[in-house]
Amino acid sequence: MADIEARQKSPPKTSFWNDPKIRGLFYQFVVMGALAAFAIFIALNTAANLARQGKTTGFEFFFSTAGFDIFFTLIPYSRASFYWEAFLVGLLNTLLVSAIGIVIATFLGFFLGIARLSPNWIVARIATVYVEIIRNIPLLLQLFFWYFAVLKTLPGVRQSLEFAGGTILNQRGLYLARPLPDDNFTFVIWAFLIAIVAWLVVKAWAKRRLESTGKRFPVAWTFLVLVVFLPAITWLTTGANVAFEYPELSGFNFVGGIELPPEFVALLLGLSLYTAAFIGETVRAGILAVDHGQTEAAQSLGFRDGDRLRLVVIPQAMRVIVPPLTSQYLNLTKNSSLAAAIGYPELVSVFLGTTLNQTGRAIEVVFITMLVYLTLSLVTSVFMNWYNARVALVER
Amino acid sequence: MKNTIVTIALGGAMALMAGTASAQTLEAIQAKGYVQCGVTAGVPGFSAPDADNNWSGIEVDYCRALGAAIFDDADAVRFTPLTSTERFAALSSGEIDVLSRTTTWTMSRDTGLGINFAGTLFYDGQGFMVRKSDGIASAFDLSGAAVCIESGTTTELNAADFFSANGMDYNPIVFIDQDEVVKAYEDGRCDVYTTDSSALAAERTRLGNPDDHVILAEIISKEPLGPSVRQGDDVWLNIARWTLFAILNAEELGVTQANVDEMLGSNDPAIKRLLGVEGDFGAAMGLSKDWAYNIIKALGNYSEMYERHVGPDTAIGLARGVNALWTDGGIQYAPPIR
Amino acid sequence: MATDTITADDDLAVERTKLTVSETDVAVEIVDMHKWFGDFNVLRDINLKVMRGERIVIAGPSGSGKSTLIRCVNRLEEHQRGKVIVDGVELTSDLKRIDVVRREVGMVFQHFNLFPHLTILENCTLAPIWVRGLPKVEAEKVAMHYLERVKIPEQANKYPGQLSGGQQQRVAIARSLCMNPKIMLFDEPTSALDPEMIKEVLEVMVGLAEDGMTMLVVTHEMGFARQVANRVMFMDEGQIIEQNEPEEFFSNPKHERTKHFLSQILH
Amino acid sequence: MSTTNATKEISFVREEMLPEMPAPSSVVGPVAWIRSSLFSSPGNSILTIASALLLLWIMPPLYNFLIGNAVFIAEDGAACRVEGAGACWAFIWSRMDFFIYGFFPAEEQWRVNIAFALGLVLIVPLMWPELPFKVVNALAFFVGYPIIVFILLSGGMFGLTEVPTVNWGGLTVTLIIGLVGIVTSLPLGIVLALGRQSKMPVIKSVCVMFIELWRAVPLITVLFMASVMLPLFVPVGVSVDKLLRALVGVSLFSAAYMAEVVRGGLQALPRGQYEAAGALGLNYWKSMSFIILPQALKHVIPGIVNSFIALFKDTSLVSIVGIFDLLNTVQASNSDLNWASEQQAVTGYIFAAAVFWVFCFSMSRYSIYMEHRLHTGHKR
Repeated sequence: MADIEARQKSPPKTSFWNDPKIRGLFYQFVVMGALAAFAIFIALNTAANLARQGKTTGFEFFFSTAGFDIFFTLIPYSRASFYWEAFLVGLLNTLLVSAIGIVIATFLGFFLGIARLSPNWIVARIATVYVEIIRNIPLLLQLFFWYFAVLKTLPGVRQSLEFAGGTILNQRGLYLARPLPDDNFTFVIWAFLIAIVAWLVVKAWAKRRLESTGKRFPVAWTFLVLVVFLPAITWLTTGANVAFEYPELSGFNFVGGIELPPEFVALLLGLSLYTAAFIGETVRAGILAVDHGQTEAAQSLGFRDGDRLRLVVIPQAMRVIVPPLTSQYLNLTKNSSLAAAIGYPELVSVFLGTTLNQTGRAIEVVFITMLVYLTLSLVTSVFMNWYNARVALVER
Repeated sequence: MKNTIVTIALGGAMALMAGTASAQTLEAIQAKGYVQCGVTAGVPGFSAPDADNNWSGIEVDYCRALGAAIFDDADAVRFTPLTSTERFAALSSGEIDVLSRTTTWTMSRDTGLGINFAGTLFYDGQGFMVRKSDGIASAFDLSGAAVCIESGTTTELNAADFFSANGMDYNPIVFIDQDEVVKAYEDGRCDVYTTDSSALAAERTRLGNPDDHVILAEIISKEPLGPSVRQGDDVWLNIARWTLFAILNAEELGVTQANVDEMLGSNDPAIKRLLGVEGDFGAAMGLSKDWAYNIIKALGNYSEMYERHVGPDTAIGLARGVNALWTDGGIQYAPPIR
Repeated sequence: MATDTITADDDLAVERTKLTVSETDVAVEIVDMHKWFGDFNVLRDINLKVMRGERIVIAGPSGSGKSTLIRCVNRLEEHQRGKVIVDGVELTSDLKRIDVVRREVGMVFQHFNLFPHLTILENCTLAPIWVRGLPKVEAEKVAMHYLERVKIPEQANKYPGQLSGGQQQRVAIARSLCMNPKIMLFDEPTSALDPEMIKEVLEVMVGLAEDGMTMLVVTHEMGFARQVANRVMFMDEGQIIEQNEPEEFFSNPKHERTKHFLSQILH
Repeated sequence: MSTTNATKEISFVREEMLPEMPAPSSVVGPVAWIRSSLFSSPGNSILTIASALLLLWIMPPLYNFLIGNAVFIAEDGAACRVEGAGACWAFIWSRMDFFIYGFFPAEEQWRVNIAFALGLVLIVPLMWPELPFKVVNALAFFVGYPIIVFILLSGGMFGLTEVPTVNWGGLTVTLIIGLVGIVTSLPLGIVLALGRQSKMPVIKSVCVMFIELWRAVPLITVLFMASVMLPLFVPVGVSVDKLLRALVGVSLFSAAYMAEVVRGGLQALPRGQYEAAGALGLNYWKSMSFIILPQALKHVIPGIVNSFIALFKDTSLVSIVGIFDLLNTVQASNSDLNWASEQQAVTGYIFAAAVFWVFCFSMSRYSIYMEHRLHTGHKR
């Protein structure tokens, strides 16, 4: 009896080994130990290997002269620049091609996603064939195709294709006329900015009016009138003029104008067309994710198609679309690293390629490159979490 | 369970695939039965797979000479094609025993990368190739040109130096892979292709119509190309170095693949020493005393290798020039075997 | 017939008369209507005249075409033969006519179909503002009125996801009422709900019926049919099998299929 | 009741059932189809015409290039250099051995063929859901097959001549990298996903860090890292085969993606399954391997197959670090002088694209098929 009482008062001691907490601690300790051992093993090996090769480590190479040239830079750079400047050139080139690629891929992707859902059989079929072809072929292969195969068919410098407006296409790239606005042109720019502001004011006013009187105002037309006509009238009245600097053949190549080298164009084209196929699928899934009942409910309430899409379908579809869309943007940025294969000087090509070769600092260079991509990815996921928290549907 | 099996399988694979290279490189080579040699993936005349997918070229022959010296078998060599990016890592990691891959002997490489150059197999210099139709006479007319270059090479730095020193603009179009550099030049992306002039000559033969292209006279750099080995194994360095010297000495002494057996009976003490008839110079390197005989018997002397792969009678068609022996007005000079 | 007792209606009354095309007492008239889904003849020879203020309950086994029938009334489904005339307007593929009809016909779905990204109040005011062009303040006043009527004004600022099924369905009814429809369609409004929630929704519907709303209700709630319907219709295989006054319908079904159906759901 | 009067009027009983009537031509038939799917509105009609014009503009030249004017049989490039000639398929045909086997010695290529055939024999029943012995089959494919392929291809035992990995190439290497990636990334991904779900903070954070790091960086940096840094990590004097280094990089990279797919499956499983497993008295490993994982993995088969597709496409990146995979053999052959012509490169790329496409597209169809099967299985 006493025994039982005692047992009831204090539960029997679990054996040391069967206590889940202690087991958990033990496992974690083992994992940590194994990882630490592995890290030490690698560190020792690396140190031994480096010592044997007589290599030093450190980041001081960042401040030594790079010695090589880069042909496509957004900031001033020459062979006398330092390695950190070369790094910056590469990083900016990555960001440039990614930013433009994202814009193009988004437009094309939304177009494709909507086209695939089109009731028009032929349009839907073309979009489907496009998506199924593009997304099942490796991007690198597509880049090679756009660069090597298409480049080969373009004419040489002296047989360049010339288009309207001074646009020139040849094997050295795409040349556009560079606008050179005169002083009066600033008025036109001001007019444009004022028009935008005015339009925003009208938009806000129209919303208030709708809410207070129920009357709608043609905001889209106002936009057209303000943003097109106001600058146009200013242009005519001030007599502002824009001269164009046209690319001209001089020596080997065209000089002047805006030069887009084929590496850039091929990369941009490849990335945008490839990512657009994936964005198209994302958009399609997002639209399909909106229950058909929502459409029916909106229809039965008498919404016109435009309002139905704008007020009911799109806000719901965007919740589904935005998170995968962001990761597509991130993928595009990461994929821009394939440029190393077609000679566009972005981060991997300039830094992980040339810089690593010239300095031999494998560990430092790989570490920094990975850090850059890790940062980009973290920034993206912070944005995504913020967005998800903001738009999350409230549930019970 | 599945995991364990995979792990074991992987571990086994790793153990099989990962050769060990001790400091005693020669012992390791003798144990595995072949020399592992790093070459380019394709520079005709230097190293490239031929029509039957066998490696051939003067740098390949050098590797075969090592095989002949060690095993009396010129086929006891395996080749690893490397990009310029990987080559030094491959050597220092022990993936290859010797790097014979159009690599320029420079101070920073010799002192900073943990490798030793064994000598100069080919004296080269950087040149420019342009299209005939462009009518360029000199490298100093290249201002504003688009130039195709392989990334991470001395070529890239030399070009930057050259254009900057002469106050000229240029567009460096840089690729990781040699093949892509040539392809881009051929497709018309660049006006100029620059690399070592020997490689220019070699690549010119691979262009659709070689006669449409000319190599400019200017040579803008010194590019002594030679084999290299890991630092810290002097025996292996000696073998690498004296294999090169042996084929040069053979040429100087007039020993050829054809007459080497005859030469065994020569009265010239220098030839006797070379072919191991007199003295045992192989022993100090851990080789047999007829090591040099085996090389020449299998592959011939330097001149024969040169003529076979890059000489005037080949598609590449390079005259001996500075690569002639010192006795013929060139700068190839091997220390005596004595 | 009960008249509208809602003050907020007065503003809308003007517009409503404007839109009334015909002065007859017929709210919905369906003549010789046929409909196919692909090869399948879902609705056959439908003839139905719904008078203003009339409340019709449509019953029948699943797949008998009853939901399709009422969805043809606001053109969520298109018919291929015959005529559908709603409030004097014949439904054709003319978008204008469809717009006019949809504004006059409210619909309540089995799965509520509330807009999950909007609050309850916004759900109720969205259509009045954007479709009817009602000022926001007015729309909110109307919305609160109907939310009170369905007994959930306190939930106005919550989101649909936070409400129970019964509450959501009541909001859905209120949302339709905010458009001040002349005719209400109910497509199995209670079949996705738990028993106690069915009760609260049916109470709202009974209230509507007492106010004289013209209603077409697809349901299996035979108690509701007995209590409020003027007419009960039984459908099978896409055709109307039997229709009658509820008392007669339940106590003395004529057709074999009706008898069989009633014996199954009433016991 | 006020409606008594109307009772007679509304009372209706159908005397006979109407038979089903044939649908009018406005609903079914080609005319109805054309009207509803091509010309349902003025806007749609314009789109249809524009699309038709686009196709008319693209298709004939494409047909002419690929088939009409293409050169199928030729001794060398002369036939392809003719003005107006289309794709130079003869070039592909003449290099086919290289594209499939790379530098694999011709007299040993039967070994590769056996490996292909064996793979086919194992994978077809694995993908066929009705066939039995799934576990045995899966073990054979995921464990036995890679070992057999390794022995068969590298040789050096059982009387087979040794073929070093630098001689492996072409489609063989592409498939090997794909296979190894699949075989290693799936178990590794499962372990990582379980680790990420773990309640133990250390294990959880290690897994999270591993997964997020690999997912953040592009594969090409991983491959560069594998090719320049991995040699530094191993003990002095040990060298790691070049192909093996790429395999390690690809496997770790895809394991991180696989982990996220598996995690999706674990999270989608209702809480009740975990609780039920616990209530039955199963410990962690037992409940995972008998209850949770089988269900979770089945749910995410489409996701897993999609990761395989991505992995298979990514294998092409090894060409950047100098491994002769299919893309690299094509790229190298494109400068083959015997076949030099304007269309040489385009033909090569189209061929490589077609090969990749066939593999990826059939995988994606399979994934859709499985998705469909799983979904219908869920509905009552």
